[in-house]
Amino acid sequence: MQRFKVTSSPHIRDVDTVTRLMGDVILALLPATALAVYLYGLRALLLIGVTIVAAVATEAVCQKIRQRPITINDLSAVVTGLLLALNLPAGAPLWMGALGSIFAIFIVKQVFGGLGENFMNPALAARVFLAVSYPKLMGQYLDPATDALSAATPLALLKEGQLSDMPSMLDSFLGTVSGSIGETSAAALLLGGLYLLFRKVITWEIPVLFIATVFVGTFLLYGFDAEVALMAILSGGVFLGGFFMATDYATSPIHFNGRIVFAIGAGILTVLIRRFGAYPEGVMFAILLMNSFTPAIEKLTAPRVFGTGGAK
Amino acid sequence: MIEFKELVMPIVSMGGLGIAFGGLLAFASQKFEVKNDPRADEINAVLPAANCGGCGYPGCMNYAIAVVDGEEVNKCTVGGPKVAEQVAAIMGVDAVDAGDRKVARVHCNGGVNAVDEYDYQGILSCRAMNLVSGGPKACKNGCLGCGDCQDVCQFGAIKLENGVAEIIAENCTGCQACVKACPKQIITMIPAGQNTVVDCMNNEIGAHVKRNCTVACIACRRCEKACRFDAIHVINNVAVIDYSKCTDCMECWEVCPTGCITANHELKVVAEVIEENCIGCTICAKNCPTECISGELKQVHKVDQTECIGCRICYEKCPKDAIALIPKASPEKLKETA
Amino acid sequence: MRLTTLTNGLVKDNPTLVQLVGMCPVLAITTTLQNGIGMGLAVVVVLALSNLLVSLCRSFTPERIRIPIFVIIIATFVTIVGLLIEAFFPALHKSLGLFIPLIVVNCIILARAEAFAFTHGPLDSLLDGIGMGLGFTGALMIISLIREILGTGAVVLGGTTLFQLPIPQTISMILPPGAFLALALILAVINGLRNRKEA
Amino acid sequence: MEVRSFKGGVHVPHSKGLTEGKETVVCSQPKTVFIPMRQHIGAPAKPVVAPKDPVKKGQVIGEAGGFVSANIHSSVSGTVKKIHTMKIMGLDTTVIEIDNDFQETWHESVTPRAGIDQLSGSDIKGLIQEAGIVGMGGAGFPLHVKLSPPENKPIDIFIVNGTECEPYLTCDHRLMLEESDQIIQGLLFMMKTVSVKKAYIGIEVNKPDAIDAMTSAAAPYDSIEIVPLAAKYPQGGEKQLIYACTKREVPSGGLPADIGVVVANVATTKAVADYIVLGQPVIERICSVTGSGITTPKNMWIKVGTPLQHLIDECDGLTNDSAKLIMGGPMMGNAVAGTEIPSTKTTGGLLILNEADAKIGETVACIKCGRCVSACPVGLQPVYISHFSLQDRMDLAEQYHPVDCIECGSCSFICPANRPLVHSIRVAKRHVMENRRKV
Amino acid sequence: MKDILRLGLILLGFGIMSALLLGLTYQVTLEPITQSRALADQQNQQLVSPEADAFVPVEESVLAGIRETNPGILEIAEAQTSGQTIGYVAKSAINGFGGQMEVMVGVDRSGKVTGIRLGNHAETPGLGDNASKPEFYEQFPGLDIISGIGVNKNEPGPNEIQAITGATVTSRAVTDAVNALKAVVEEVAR
Amino acid sequence: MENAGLFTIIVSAILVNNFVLSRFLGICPFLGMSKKVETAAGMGMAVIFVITMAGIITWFANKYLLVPFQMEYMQIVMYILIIAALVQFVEVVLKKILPTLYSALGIFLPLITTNCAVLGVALLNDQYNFGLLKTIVHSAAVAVGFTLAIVLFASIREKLEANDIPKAFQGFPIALIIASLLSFAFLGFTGMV
Ligand SMILES: Cc1cc2nc3c(=O)[nH]c(=O)nc-3n(C[C@H](O)[C@H](O)[C@H](O)COP(=O)(O)O)c2cc1C
Ligand SMILES: Cc1cc2nc3c(=O)[nH]c(=O)nc-3n(C[C@H](O)[C@H](O)[C@H](O)COP(=O)(O)O)c2cc1C
Ligand SMILES: Cc1cc2nc3c(=O)[nH]c(=O)nc-3n(C[C@H](O)[C@H](O)[C@H](O)COP(=O)(O)O)c2cc1C
Ligand SMILES: Cc1cc2nc3c(=O)[nH]c(=O)nc-3n(C[C@H](O)[C@H](O)[C@H](O)CO)c2cc1C
Ligand code: SF4
Ligand code: SF4
Ligand code: SF4
Ligand code: SF4
Ligand code: FES
Repeated sequence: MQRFKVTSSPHIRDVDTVTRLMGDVILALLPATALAVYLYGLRALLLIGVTIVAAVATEAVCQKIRQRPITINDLSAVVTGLLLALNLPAGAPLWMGALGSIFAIFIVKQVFGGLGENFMNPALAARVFLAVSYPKLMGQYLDPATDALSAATPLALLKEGQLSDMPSMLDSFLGTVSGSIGETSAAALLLGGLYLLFRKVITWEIPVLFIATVFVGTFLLYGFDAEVALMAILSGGVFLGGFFMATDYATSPIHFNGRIVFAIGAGILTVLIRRFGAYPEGVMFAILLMNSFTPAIEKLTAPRVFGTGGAK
Repeated sequence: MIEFKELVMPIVSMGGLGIAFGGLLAFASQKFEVKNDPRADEINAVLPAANCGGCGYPGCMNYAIAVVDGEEVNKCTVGGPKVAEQVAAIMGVDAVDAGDRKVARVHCNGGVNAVDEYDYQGILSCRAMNLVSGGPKACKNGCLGCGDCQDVCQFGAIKLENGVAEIIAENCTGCQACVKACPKQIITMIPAGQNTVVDCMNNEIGAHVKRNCTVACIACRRCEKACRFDAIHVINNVAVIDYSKCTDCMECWEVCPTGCITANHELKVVAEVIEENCIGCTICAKNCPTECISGELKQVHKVDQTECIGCRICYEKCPKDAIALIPKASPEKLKETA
Repeated sequence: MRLTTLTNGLVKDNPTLVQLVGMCPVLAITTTLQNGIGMGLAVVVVLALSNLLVSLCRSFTPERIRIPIFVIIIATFVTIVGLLIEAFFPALHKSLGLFIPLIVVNCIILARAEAFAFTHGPLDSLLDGIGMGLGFTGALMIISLIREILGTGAVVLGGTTLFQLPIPQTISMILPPGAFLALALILAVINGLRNRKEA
Repeated sequence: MEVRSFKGGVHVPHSKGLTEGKETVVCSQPKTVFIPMRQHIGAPAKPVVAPKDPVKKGQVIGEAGGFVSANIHSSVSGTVKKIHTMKIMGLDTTVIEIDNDFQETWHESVTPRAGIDQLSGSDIKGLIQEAGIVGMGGAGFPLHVKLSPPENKPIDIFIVNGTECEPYLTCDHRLMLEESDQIIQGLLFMMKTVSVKKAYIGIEVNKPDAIDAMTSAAAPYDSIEIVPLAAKYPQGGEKQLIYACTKREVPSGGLPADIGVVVANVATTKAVADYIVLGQPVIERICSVTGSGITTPKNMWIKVGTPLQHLIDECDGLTNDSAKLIMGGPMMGNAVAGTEIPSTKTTGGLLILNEADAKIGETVACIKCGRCVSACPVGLQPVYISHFSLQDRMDLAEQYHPVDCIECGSCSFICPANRPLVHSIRVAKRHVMENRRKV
Repeated sequence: MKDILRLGLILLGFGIMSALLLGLTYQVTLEPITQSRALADQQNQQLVSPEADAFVPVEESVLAGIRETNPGILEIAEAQTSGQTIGYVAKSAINGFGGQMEVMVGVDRSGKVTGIRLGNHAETPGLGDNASKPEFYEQFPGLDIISGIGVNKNEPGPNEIQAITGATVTSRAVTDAVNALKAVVEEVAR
Repeated sequence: MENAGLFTIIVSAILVNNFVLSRFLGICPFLGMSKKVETAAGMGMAVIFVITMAGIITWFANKYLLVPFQMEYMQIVMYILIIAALVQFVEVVLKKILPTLYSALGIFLPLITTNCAVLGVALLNDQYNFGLLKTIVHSAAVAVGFTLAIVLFASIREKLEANDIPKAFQGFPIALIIASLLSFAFLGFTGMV
């Protein structure tokens, strides 16, 4: 007699899988990655390679030690590694990329139980770790045009009020300005972001509200100058952060209401840190701070259970 | 060189503050005194702090408070009589007999002997399995073997072997956590020393019972007939032992054709008369259910050990402690399982 | 017997690494080995003396106001020690001065007064104080050594550089996050070792 | 055309093409039927026949075991062979086994009743109770109970559930096409019992022909409105349907009656007309036998008590790679272990999936993507309930309201990590409900 | 009531003992402490104005006058060799990166820096803290505060110092404190 | 700080120089009382109350006892005595008068005496030369900062409650790692005042 399979319902599943989602993120990052390699050459390629390999290896080693199934083919470690690399300046030494990956995967992710269990964005936390630990090295921005050590990123100029020295809007959009290797080209990032939206990997709330809040906030705080506000969203990783990092599932609220609070909060913090803080770069801290607030936000904005209050 | 004048103010102010605060605190603690029964703390200290809930209270401290409020002192199953005594001492009452120790028992020997009727895919826990048509075992009372009971046992008293859960009686504290956890409700509490147990709860009838599981009770009633103490009955198609009557003679075990009765045969004993003590009162002979004790009044009696079933009755009845129980070492009857 | 009173605090009941009390200074001042040692030794002195005194005074310390009494004793000692050091060892004061007031509120001292000195004889209490203090010092030394080496690549003691490693300076290690991180990793290692021993 | 809907839910591939366009055929009769005494929610029915008794089609063979219970009628004529216990989906169920004599002799009780104008509301309710009509949309709740709302909760809206949001199944769809007038008849009877003035018939927009058929059948009656609904799962869930049609929310832990609504499936509705107009109790229904694991998918009129094997044979047998047998649809149906068990009043579908379709991807770690949360039509956070349930932290799971889960399976369906969400939520739900009962 | 009195008296006893001990210790240590504090300041003064052999605090009124415009300046002394004023030393408090920093600055009468030292500060170790290292403060002697010392992140020009990498804030703050002595040179000299 | 505006004082005390995450004061209760959000919030409330009270009283003690009689060296002894007595007094009174509040906060009170944050605030108030108003604002803000940190921390710990954390990291290590990451994030506020 034939023995049938018996499971609990439902008996069919959607086609999306974790690997597929992560693959989509990688795909979406390809334009920015390609541009980075084009602008900074082999250095960038090496840096990207090293961070990815280090991230994947750390993940595998941690899982091996813990005698858990090794899940590196879910590609999440690749995403972390890649995003970390894109957040580093081109002049960053390779060991730093590797160290960052180890920090991201070991301290920020695996120690909390692995994929999805971490409360803070691994790539970003690693970037902050590196920025705080090696401020000199993390300031090694190269000018893509000359390959020389560049004076200042647009944001640093903005911070110091040297608006006249700021690069042109077009340069910022295309990415031929100095900055982390993956954050400078708003165009490439936008392309990837739209792809993610189109593929429904991410939802609109976080990127749209985050970027809009930064725009409005800058407009209000920097003398009602729309041009400065536009510049502020085109530079300094707002697009990278908004589309790829603030949207990280594990570290942002799982529900619509929460995401709205998260996005607006991150936008406000970005502007405040840029304006009043010691660091010219607000996005990464803003997102990390909102990551820390996420459990509390989730608690406070939990969806209303059907049939409890509300409409009759 | 030392200016004593300079010392005045510090002393006055510190002294002032001291007396003020001391007074204030003393005053406050009198005025705002709240009685807190110190005995609860004492009791809590002697409780084992397993916080297992076996006593029926959420955590040891709550039980301690309940005791102070009049709850009985012997509710802690983990601590057993010893703790009950300590608690009783604190409360100034006699420890009520803490009762016979009971241990949990999984009444299923199925596991690898029991047939699966489908391929289960899903969460590997008994409760989850049970939600899917009662789990893959064809027998509806079969242990599912995912060890939900093992997970809740804080005392490491449950092991999984051959696909069934088994209680390690020595470790079991009788907290009943497993009884509550088992979705199949096949764990019950039995007296600690009980050796002969029916390890099946399947009450179906029909050929498929045998097909579904080779060690199931098929309600053939042979055990019922074999028992000389009216201790085992087929109730609702499954054999059930009345432990208050059972003498652990293992007669039922010997006749069971499927092996659903479990007993450790090495514990089988036979009686032997200690000749120096025997005064020939005949009490043993009168009580022996198999009539294997013979002897004249005022003569030393004798046990026919081939007939003795090791029910211990004579041992218990003998007024002179003239009966000894010795292991029935001869393995001649060791059972070939069906 | 007495010896164990002394050694308990060193390893088995190490206040910092096992009992996890008095964490503030552990995190705050372990940026350099020098600070770690300084703070540690100051605590040894205060802890030993306050334990001794609390124990001596326990017969006339009423339960209800014991906490105020303990803190008076502790605070008095701390202030006296602080004043004496500043007066007679100005150099030591220069490096330790900041930490002295912090000792008052170090939970270890009150914790030992409560948990040990109040119920034990003077000699035991003194030994306990010394043991706990040394355990604390040892823990501080471990943590500060790690932080200093990673954070600055060197170890400086009393103005002289003991050694300099050719490694990049991980500044975060001497910042607040590094303090938490270093302690977390040390505790994890200890836990790991303990688990292995049990297994 | 205004399309209404609810919040949440998922878009599931419909897979209805296999049977959608196929007219319903009458299934051949099995040699033996096995009629279970538990085909409904509530107390099982009690057998009122004994082995060797002759029975006729439509004869009561099981009497309701209480108010929340239902009569059960013989679906064939013949002789009672035996009455015994069968393990059906894990439950011991009393089954009356009847040898079919293939005579199709109707029992004398089967006669047409009076017309709607001659019957009072309570007459109709009495007839419905007699007929043993239970919810045929899946849950099998005795209809007369639904039609007996408490005094203080007057019913003002009747909703007929023609959504059929389950993929693969087309039995309700076919019924609406083929028996639209009977459905309207049945609806009118029920509206009279609870004296409501307004009724909606909700139909998903992916069945435009059914919408048309029902619209024209209902055209003479102003009180009946056909509501086109978005094709989204679980549109047919009672609470979702009510919300979509009326914007009323059934309170958490409450019943439709609490907000003045009664919902009945189209087949249920038609069964009412069958009994009152024709005198025929619930002894047969349409069943979609479909899926990738069956040779010839069909919609068939089947007798209650037909062994599944017979249905399969009728559809030319299983394919070689068939792997999973599901009573009901793929989202809410129960997978069953074998083909020997019988169909019931609620068997609207028998779905057989082949190896490929039955394969469920490997469960991996939850990535907290929140899709399950967006999908949940009840506003729950399945990810957390499940997480805590799997860790056996029911205290924490309970804080996330597992009891409100309607077990629709949207969350499990959508989860990219293939987490066993509903399954673990069910465990938590059971646990919490049992605890509450104890307290 | 008796209880209240008893507890109060016990605490009184402890309070008095404590006060007594502290008071005594304080008196014993007052002298040496004042001395060592003065000594420390003097040592720093000597370091920033190596050629002087005596430091004479300026009059209160003068100090107050200067503080009106430069509140950061805490103390000013004239640096003298054999009674001749050769320059000034000032102790200032400024806001650095991590809070207040104390800086001791020495200048000659023409406004050339003779030396600077950092006192108590809370700058980040490894960054701002580097300002207390010779590599940083040795840049100052000889620079001219009248025209104002500048801070440069890359290549310092004349009368400019090289900022500490990654700690421009600290570098600027220290330089500002130095430049503030311009007022002293100009006012006190008059 | 003496001249800082109230807003600056607040921002500084809550965010930039957060007592727990950057000054390392009050770590023991921070680690010990943060397993559940409710407990953490309760602790936070108790701390806000006690710290503000202590700030005010010690300010008076400083202004009208220590300074006029030139016995600043008695500062620590006197402050700590005041704090200890205050806490104990509050505890005893609360237990009687508001038993519900006591059962919510009371268990934390004894812990607060041994919390260096309280003395820390009192000493800082003096160091910054604050007047009464600023003392109150600063004390309260510090306590709010503590509460913010502990509540955030607890909400994170609660979420991680049933996570598959490596055995060696369970308990304090993971808590410290969370604190470390929080502290990294709070570095973003550096320089804001
Ligand atoms: C998730 C879910 C989906 C459902 N889908 C349908 C459906 O498509 N069609 C239907 O008639 N009933 C469906 N039901 C059952 C309805 O909720 C409701 O019980 C039924 O329509 C009431 O009618 P009945 O009692 O006559 O069956 C569904 C229930 C749930 C929980
Ligand atoms: C105890 C109980 C009482 C019920 N009473 C009513 C009722 O008074 N009115 C009603 O419309 N439905 C009533 N129902 C039916 C349910 O609302 C619902 O239709 C049934 O459980 C099937 O719904 P489903 O298929 O969506 O799960 C009752 C159900 C239960 C379990
Ligand atoms: C943790 C940390 C501590 C810092 N400490 C200081 C400091 O003590 N002094 C300082 O001037 N800059 C410090 N900075 C750097 C400032 O944030 C700011 O970037 C810098 O002063 C600008 O200098 P730059 O123009 O050379 O980059 C620190 C940065 C970090 C990340
Ligand atoms: C939309 C999306 C965004 C992601 N962003 C990040 C990110 O910013 N940083 C990161 O380390 N991993 C990111 N990941 C990968 C993965 O989710 C991350 O490693 C988890 O946080 C690990 O639990 C992202 C994944 C997805 C699907
Ligand atoms: S076996 Fe059962 S009753 Fe015995 S200790 Fe374990 S859980 Fe408790
Ligand atoms: S819980 Fe019950 S079914 Fe599961 S393993 Fe234990 S005894 Fe067997
Ligand atoms: S859909 Fe799955 S992966 Fe996404 S949050 Fe829910 S459980 Fe986690
Ligand atoms: S939690 Fe329940 S109601 Fe919500 S989507 Fe999952 S199964 Fe449906
Ligand atoms: S709270 Fe600071 S040492 Fe304990």
